[in-house]
Amino acid sequence: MNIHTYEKFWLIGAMVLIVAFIATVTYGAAGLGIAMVDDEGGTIAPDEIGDHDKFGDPGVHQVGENEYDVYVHAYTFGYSPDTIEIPENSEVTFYVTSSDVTHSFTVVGTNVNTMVIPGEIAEITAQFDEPEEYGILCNEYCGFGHHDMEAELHVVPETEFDLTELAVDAPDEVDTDDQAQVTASVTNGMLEDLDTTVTLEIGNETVEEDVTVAGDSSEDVTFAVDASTLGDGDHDWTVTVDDYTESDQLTVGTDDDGDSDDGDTTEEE
Amino acid sequence: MRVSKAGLMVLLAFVVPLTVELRTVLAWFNVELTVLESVLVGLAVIAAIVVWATRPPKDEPSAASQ
Amino acid sequence: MSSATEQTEADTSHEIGHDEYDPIGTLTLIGLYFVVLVLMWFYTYFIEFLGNDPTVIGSVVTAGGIV
Amino acid sequence: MSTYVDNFPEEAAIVRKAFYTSFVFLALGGVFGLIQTLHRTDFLRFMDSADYYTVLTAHGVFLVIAFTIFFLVGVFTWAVTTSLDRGLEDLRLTKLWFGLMSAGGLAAAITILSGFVGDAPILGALDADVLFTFYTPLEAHPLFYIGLVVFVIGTWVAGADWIRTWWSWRKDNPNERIPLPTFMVITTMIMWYIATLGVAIAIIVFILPWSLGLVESVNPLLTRTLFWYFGHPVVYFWLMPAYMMWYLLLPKLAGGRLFSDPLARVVFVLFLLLSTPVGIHHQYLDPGISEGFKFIAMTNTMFLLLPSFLTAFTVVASMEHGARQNGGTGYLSWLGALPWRDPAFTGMALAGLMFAAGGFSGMVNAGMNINYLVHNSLWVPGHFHLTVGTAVALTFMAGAYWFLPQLTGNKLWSRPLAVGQTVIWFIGMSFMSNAMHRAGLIGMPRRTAEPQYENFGFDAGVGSVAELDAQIALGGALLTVSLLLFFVVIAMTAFNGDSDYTESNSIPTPLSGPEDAPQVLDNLKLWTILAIVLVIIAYSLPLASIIDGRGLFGPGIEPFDPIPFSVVSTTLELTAEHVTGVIR
Repeated sequence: MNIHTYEKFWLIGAMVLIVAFIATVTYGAAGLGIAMVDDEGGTIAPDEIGDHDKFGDPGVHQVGENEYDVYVHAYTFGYSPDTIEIPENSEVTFYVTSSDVTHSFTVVGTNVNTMVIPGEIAEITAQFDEPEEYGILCNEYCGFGHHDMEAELHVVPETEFDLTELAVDAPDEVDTDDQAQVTASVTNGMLEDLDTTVTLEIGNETVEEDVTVAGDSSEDVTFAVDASTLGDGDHDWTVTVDDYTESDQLTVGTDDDGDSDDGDTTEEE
Repeated sequence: MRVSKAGLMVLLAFVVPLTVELRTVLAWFNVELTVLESVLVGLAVIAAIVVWATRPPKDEPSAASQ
Repeated sequence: MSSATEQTEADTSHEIGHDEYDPIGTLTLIGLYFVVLVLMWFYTYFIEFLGNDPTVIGSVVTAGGIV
Repeated sequence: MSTYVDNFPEEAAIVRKAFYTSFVFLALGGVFGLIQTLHRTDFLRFMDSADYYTVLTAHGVFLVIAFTIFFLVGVFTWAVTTSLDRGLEDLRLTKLWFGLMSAGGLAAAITILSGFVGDAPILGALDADVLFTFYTPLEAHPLFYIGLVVFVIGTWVAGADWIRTWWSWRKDNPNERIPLPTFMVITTMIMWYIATLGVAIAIIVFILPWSLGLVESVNPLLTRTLFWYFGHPVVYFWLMPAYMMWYLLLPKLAGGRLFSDPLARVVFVLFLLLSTPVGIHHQYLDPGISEGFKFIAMTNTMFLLLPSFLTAFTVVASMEHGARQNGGTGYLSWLGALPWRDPAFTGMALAGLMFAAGGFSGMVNAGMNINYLVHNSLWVPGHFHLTVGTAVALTFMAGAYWFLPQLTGNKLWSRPLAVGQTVIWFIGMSFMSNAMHRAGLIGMPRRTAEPQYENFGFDAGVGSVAELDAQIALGGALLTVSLLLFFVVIAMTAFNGDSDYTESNSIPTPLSGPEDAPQVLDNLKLWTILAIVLVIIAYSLPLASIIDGRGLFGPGIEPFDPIPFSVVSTTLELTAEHVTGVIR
């Protein structure tokens, strides 16, 4: 078989191109550390998602000094959580699974992009250096509302980021000669200790207590308020921890006896 | 005519994608063209090609190269 | 077939490797294509792709796996 | 020396039927394409966005399955009979495969189109709003899957028909080289048999029993992988007839001869070997498949560039040969000596030019990690509208301008209009595909009725999203104009009975003929075995690892109707919110 000299040139050129393309991609993988989503994430049956200790309550978890895990549940037609907040300068690993059909988890304008296949957990890690607000969309057709499927990823300055949760347990009513117990549970999802102040404002009074919540745990702070100092009537109260507040109303001096119902309120940011 | 009518048509068609992306390339050199300006540039190139094509050919056929 | 050229359909002895026909125009076009491909590849990989950070990277645990 | 219809009137009738069937699907697919392009760019939205996905399914399946393959079987029938110079062995077999393909295609088309009309009488909801890829657990009506299977079986029988004809030719000509056109048909069909095994298993073993309720669950990653095992070689199945026409017709139309018969054989052998063990490059971003398998798929895919690169040289050199025989000179000015007046030539040459551009975006798609940038973005449809949407579709349309006179004995009606048609296609696709690539790079997704989001936008860099949308819509409109012209020319030619077309249905002998090709190239048994071995190497470990731990039938994954009729009949927004609320 004789091949014309010019075609031989081109054959060599073509092989150079092919090898160069493979070499570029290999450089991206080995030199720059770009990894493909693979089978590291493991599998999960769709009906196990609700009971899973992380996917059951999807969200952000700190796992190292600047490392976070984000569990995301994709479904027709949305993501839970629908807004993900992470700090700048962090290495974030997303774990994404689907409870129904195939979706994608695609952070718009970035190379953070994976298919989300029911039964599979997609695990992808990326470094977020700058504060930025990204959109997240589904780029795999998933049904009639596919185009409505979106979420947001907020990369916030480190100083604005925490994983604090506040829950307050307080009675709705208390007798005039009794004490009202207001208990604030402060949960710290970060690994570092959280030094903060719990403030209760009730009526005209303000009570503060400093608290240190160890990493990945919670602390209760209980304020005992003498109902007599508040006087009969309705009193608004507010518990504040950093940017988180809880408010409700306490009624003093009703004639009803017996235990009043506790009003439980919980809020996450 | 230096090229056949059909050949000219193909040549003009070839100008279209070049004109569309000319803007993108020029933006690299900080030259920002509006849509209207790109259209005008494209029309100018097309006019130039038409003028070139309809002029009588010179003696040497190599002048027909673009 | 054109009679104005040396090569006619009757010229069946015409073989590649003979000097009668060198596809120099093809080599020119394909050379241009080669250059365009190289430039476009560099642009797309190094500017569009690598400039589109953040990018999925190997986590600490999986780094050093298959590359 | 006479026309095809003179030599093989009965075969010509079948080829004509196949072409006309393919044109009907082309027309339908084209209309849906226009609706889509106007809907997603928000220039004209006259239907509910849920219906967009019905339109998209029809556009995809009609064009890339029905239009391409019906045309292909026509071309292959022409190629085998012309190059072997004998009719098909048994026309009853020919009628059988044409019947199977038509029945299967019709069944699938009915299920897809019923997505517009609601429940059918007696049969109930027939819809199949699952797109061309029918990823489980999206579920279509079983008739959709059955239609696809019957259609594919039809193509299998067609392959058997051609191979049988080749075998009986072989008996009469024991020592001759396989004629190049037949060689191309047979290698392509062997590739097709290997490739369709994947989709046949996916449907018959897993999806069909599951959609009939006989099996409770499906393994989405497995059916997906089996789909792409078929899904990449299928693009070469569309492309091979286009390549064949470039190799056989372009040199002839340019007044030249094929540069090298042996290299053409090498190219088709490489496609047989490498088309299938590459499908995982469509799954670079799939969880559940390890990076090593993806890397292997990339390496194979990159080497699959080689036969296309070789084709580019060989075909252009053959055209140049013709141009120089017609007085062309210089490095580039010989291009002016090409027969641009001939719509068959111009269309195929422009198709080849666009394929060079589509080749580039294909190289990007083949790259493993760069896939994060482009995966499932509008870049991908931008790419395949250059490849299947132009390299294949425009070549077929241009080819029709040459074939139809051969098949009817009628002269082509209006050559200038036909040339204009191919040029308008080129311009329209330039606008549409280029803007799609650009939109993909800024993250705009494909397969979406409304790529406009509530809480974020796309950063277009140079220009704006609105301009990109305008280019896409303008391109789509021009493509529609081009299609209309095509159908006018085809219809007028088909009824142009008064004219007398007498050009010979002959292929000029190559400059370097089969005698220069090593005998081993014709050893199809060897290449088939090698192709199977490569497939086993590429797929056995990934499939084993997918089945391991998930099971053949997956972890309780139930069918999901992507567009229940209740949704279409009520206001979409309200229903979407309602469903979302319920799931939460």
